[in-house]
Amino acid sequence: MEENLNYKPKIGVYVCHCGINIGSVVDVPAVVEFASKLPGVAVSREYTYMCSDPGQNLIKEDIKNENLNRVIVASCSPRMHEPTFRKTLKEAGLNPYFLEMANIREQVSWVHPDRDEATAKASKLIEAAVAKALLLEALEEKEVDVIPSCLVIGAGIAGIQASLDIADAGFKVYLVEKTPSVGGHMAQLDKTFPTLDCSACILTPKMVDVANHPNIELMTYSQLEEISGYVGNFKAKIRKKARYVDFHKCTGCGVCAENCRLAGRVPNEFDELIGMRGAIYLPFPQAVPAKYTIDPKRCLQLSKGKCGKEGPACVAVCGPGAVNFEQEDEMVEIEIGTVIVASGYDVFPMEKKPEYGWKENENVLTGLEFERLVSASGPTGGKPILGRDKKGEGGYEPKKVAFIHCVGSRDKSVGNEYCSRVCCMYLAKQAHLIRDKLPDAEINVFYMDVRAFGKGFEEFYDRVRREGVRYVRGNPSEIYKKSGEEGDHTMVIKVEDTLTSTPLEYEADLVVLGVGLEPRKDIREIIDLFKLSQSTDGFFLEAHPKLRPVDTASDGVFLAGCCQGPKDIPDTVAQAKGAASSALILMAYGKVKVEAQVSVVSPDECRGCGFCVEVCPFGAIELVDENRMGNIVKVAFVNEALCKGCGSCAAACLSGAIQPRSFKDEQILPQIAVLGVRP
Amino acid sequence: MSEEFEPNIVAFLCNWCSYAGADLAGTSRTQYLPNIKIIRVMCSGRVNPLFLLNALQQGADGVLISGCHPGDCHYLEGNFYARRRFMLMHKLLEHVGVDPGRVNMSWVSASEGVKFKDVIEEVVTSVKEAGPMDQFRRRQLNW
Amino acid sequence: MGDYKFAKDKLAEVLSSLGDYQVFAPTPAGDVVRFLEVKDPAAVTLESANSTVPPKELMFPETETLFKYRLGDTGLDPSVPDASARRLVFGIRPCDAMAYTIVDNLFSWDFTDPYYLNRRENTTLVGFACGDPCANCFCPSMGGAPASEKGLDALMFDLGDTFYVKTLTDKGDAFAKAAGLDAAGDAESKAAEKQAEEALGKVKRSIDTAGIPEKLPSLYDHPFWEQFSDRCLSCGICTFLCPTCHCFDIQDEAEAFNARRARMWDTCMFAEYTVHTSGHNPRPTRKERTRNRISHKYSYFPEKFDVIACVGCGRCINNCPVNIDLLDILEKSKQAEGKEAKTA
Amino acid sequence: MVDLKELQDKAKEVISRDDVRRLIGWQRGTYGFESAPIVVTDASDADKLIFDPTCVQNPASFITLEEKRPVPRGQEPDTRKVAVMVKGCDSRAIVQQLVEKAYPRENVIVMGMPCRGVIDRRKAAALFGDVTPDEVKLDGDKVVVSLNSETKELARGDILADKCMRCRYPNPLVSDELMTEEVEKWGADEFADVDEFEKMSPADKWKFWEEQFSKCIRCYSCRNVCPMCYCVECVVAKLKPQWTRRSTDISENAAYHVQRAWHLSGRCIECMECQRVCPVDIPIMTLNRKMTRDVKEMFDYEPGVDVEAEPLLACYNPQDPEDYIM
Repeated sequence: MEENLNYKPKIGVYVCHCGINIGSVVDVPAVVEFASKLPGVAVSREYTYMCSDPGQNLIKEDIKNENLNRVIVASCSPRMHEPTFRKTLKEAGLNPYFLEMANIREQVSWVHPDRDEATAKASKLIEAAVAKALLLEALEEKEVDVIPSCLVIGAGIAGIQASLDIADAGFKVYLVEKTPSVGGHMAQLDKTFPTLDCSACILTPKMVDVANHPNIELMTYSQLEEISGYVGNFKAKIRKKARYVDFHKCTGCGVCAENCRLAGRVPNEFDELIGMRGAIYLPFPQAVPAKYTIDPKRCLQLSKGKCGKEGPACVAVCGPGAVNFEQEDEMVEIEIGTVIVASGYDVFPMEKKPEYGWKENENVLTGLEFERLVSASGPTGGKPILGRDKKGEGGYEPKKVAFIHCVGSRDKSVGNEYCSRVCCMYLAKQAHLIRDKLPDAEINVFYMDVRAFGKGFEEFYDRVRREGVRYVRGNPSEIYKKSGEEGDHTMVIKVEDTLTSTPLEYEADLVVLGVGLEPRKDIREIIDLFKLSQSTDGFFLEAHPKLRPVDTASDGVFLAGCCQGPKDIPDTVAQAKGAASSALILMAYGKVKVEAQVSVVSPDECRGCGFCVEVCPFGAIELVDENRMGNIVKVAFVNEALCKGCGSCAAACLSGAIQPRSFKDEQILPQIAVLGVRP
Repeated sequence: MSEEFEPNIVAFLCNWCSYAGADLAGTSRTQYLPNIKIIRVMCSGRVNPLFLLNALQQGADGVLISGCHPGDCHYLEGNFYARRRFMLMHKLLEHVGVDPGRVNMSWVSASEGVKFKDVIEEVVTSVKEAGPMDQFRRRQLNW
Repeated sequence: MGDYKFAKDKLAEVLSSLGDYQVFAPTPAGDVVRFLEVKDPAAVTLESANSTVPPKELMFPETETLFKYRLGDTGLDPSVPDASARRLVFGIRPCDAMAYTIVDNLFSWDFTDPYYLNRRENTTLVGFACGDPCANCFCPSMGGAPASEKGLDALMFDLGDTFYVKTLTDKGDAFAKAAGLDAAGDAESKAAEKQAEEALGKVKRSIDTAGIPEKLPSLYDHPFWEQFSDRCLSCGICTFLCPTCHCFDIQDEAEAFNARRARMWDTCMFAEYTVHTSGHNPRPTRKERTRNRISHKYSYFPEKFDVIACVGCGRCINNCPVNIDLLDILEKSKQAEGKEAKTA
Repeated sequence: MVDLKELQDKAKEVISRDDVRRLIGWQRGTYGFESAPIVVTDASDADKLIFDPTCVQNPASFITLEEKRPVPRGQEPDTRKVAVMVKGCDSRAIVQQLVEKAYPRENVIVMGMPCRGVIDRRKAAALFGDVTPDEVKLDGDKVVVSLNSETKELARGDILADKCMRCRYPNPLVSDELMTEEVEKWGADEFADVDEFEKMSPADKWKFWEEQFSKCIRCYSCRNVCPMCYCVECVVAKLKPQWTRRSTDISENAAYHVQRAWHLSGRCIECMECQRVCPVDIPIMTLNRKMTRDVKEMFDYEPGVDVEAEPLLACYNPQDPEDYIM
């Protein structure tokens, strides 16, 4: 059946109604009639849902009964259902690449309301598809082996969960974390909504598992520098930044940090800079690995070359002699089959919203700063005391607390139109925590809408309100100090209560800003490495919001957690497990189909100029010797495993000797010929 | 409808960004003019400028290449090459007397459905101003 | 047959009086002269020694439609030229007219080609004798002459202020009648003959073609070809501008689903002329191709139609970018001694 | 001036080396104001070698033009070297061919000929008509033409080719040895001709090109003479797919010329051979020079100057101009 297929094209054209999406605008019967008269078309049908089972069976039957050798499906975007219909052809015994789709939904019926224009354009696109189909060639999908190991970028809860799942399935994981410890933003949280689990209690066991799992090679304080290759065969270069502390000798006793000359004088990023640490530090007590790190920018020895009169204190007190100022960055090269990007998020930077007076006032905190304030491992040991002096004495307990919703989310003026999904619930939780710690404090929450959509969220929201937390509907325009005198901490919140439409000047001596989530500032680095694209909100763009939520445009690279968009911990863990399972599919099966539409060279026409070699972004082409009737000449050769089918080589080649399959010049020119002629 | 000249424009859209942007314009029901006929290519780097020449020869009144923004190309550098080739072909066609408004290029990312509509409006107007393309269109009259 | 004359300044008038003919005459485009349809008689020029592109294109156009069809249908729609149309070529040089008689042999050989022959049929050739042959002309050596009458319907002489026209065929007479020419006496015909003699004397180059057709096959493998083919660019100008070159290629041209089968000039100097689908090329390098061009005209063609396919117009010598001189080749071929030709 | 004896002896010495198969130079032309290229294969032919203002052809075109003959089984392909005499502009063709890996540098022996200008046959024919001069010499800034025993002095602008009036590289950019001492540059090139042409409106430009392209008989001599056109099968001759049709109407002719100029952008080294050989006098160089100037302006790139350079269209610069891009 296979061999004579190419000779006499017998085309089946299938026009989909897609319910009313296409049928209501495009005159489908007329288009079917038009298509039936095109040369080579043996069968021309319509059906309400081509992608449905009966729709696909229609094609399979025709292939068998009419022995069709080309199929045109005029329906939605090939980006959506090309894989589906390729599978249909394959199941019917026809080479899947004898398929050509005409996009008459997203690019015709949904955008051109006028019935005649839409019908004319749909017919034209089908005519072009038939013209191209006449010249399609059978391609076989090659398979390449998948290296049974995975690289996970970012060791927040997403990265940790994905790594554990893959490691438990018996595959090797390289977990790379930029900061000195795993845990990510979740480690900074005190309690988690709605169950009020202590964040550290549910996270620390997983952090320890990750550090001790035989299949996981944990690389903290390290960064991915280079990645090359393709699905199943990536090569990565990772820079293990120098900690200036010998990893194996350090026992984590902490004596060095106590004696460091700058102990307690360096703002600790982990505490959102409201807590302090030394130049040699452990980010937080439960840090994993429990190894100390020297901050090269602040350490006197490293930045100024001299630490005090008698030399570096940390070296003097360290028993095992782990401190080593000559330590260099170390480059590690690994080979992996799949990658999971779980690089997390940044909190909304308050510099973008100066009108809330965050910078000038100590008692205006972001949600994460408040989290550190009330956390047992935080700078105040969990007691809500503000205004303590350098040595940690004095300060006061706030009487009137205000929580502000949607700071830096749902706000076009700062460019973040999206909702960060977590703020409503973490503010409710924080209001509950303050109620616990300050039973008689007056607590007000200024909200626009309360989004308590998750499991147990609404019940938690009710409970918090029953504990006397007042919800005022209004978005503050400005927050400023009431009066400049010493000791008067009251802040004025100018807001309008939109339910009663009365302007208010509410006073509070603690303001907590419900800051939203933003893409990381250094997201560009990862984008350039993996060639991921960004959605309008700046987070990574998934392959398809509904059908392929954890996949990316690059095969073998998956997304997990807030780097793909704001989400709470349950969703993050679920997505991390999804990403892990996607990666496991490739590694467990051990083989992956490689792009079949790769470039092919016709050696007789190649003049060996090497333009294609230099143009190929993946280094998939090289010049090799070819015996052309006795003379040895240089000719281009494509490594089909590396080639991704972009076709840049074909446009660079002057004589058209190299062509990407299914997008060859001879297949595109007929399309131009049909579409070029005025209707 | 007045017998106004309706240009026929052939567009080459890169699969990962502009074609996805066009799909997004579809899913968000952003209406735009039907003069554009879209050909999907895997990357704007695949578009051989001779396609533009061939399209103008086949009867198109205007052409458009649309790809990812520089730096976003799914294949790393395709759009950089496309840009350099396009600039040269644009100058060459202008030198031969083809109205520059006929030959267009744009960057449209997968999330810029609205920008895709604006690009189409702008291209259609500029080609409409340039009028029907008869300079070196293949005429069947001497057959 | 008769003798006519008309005053030189009446040229434009004569041309525009040929209303019911479609008239072609040498017209300059830049400083390149070509036989174009006469729209404005004043543009016509008779000064140039000869047109750059030969009037061959009027009988055997560079591109012509054989028939049209639609993909998928079975019917054909042929477009054969109308034999009854009335066309007239004014000011054609005797060598180009003689060239038609040579090429006629081929197009009426094993297949009478209606496309070519109908055009020949419907065209009247009004020749214009050469008064001052150019540097590379050698028509006398090829059986022609500055005033040869071969293939012409009428022959015109430039006698200073008047043109003397000698009609040779009925078509010639019909032309004279249509143009309303005045009769001419012996004085003009004597002056014309004298001018013909003088012109014959002015021809600078010549070649004695005796024995060449028979000898060339024996030089098949002789290295003397290489001294010319090594510097040949295989650019094909010599064939495109040669009035006796008649090779053509047939290609289909489709536009979406309407298509035509067209015939267009081809040249044996291009590699594509003989490359096989397998990539093998029986004439792989310019040596074979140069040898083939000369051998075809001076040996294979005479073998079939016993006339050398060359009229000595000198165009291939004038326009060769690397100065390959046909007569130089022929002289060298006469001196070179060949091996016994391998009979096919 | 050039001492012919010394030139011919040098050539004899080179051609008699056993690793040199042929030497390409110029010899006295038999007709008109142009020389004829000569391919010297043994020392005896070397006496015909000349160098004077009639040496217009670009010998570098012949390096890539020679087709590789199929090698009979059992024989080794002939890999002996080719020696070629090149003027300044011709040498840029060799540089660009090396950039495009047409042949390894060691396969070619380059004999550099510093040059002070060559004849434009059209200008000469306009002045002298259909004749063949006895000798043409360059004397200071005058051109001396001796024709059947009387000599005529002309200003350079009247008879030398336009490319020489604006010559940027009179001395060869690559050469194994120079045949004579270097000459100083006297031409200047600000692409005034391109700027002038660009003042025309699009309609006028098309009217000009329509007239020129209608003359074209598609003999492809402009392609075959070009040192940079050495594809195994030119895109214009391809049948699967057929980009341009073989028929000669305004549409296919225009497409051919635009496609050719496009394939030469960033590659054309302005040896002007295409315009010289065109039998119907189409000003092909106007297209190429426009691209040369734009490539210089937009990408600061000049082909055929630096052997290490990357081909223009095989590299990019993130800051490339994009003023037409929406």
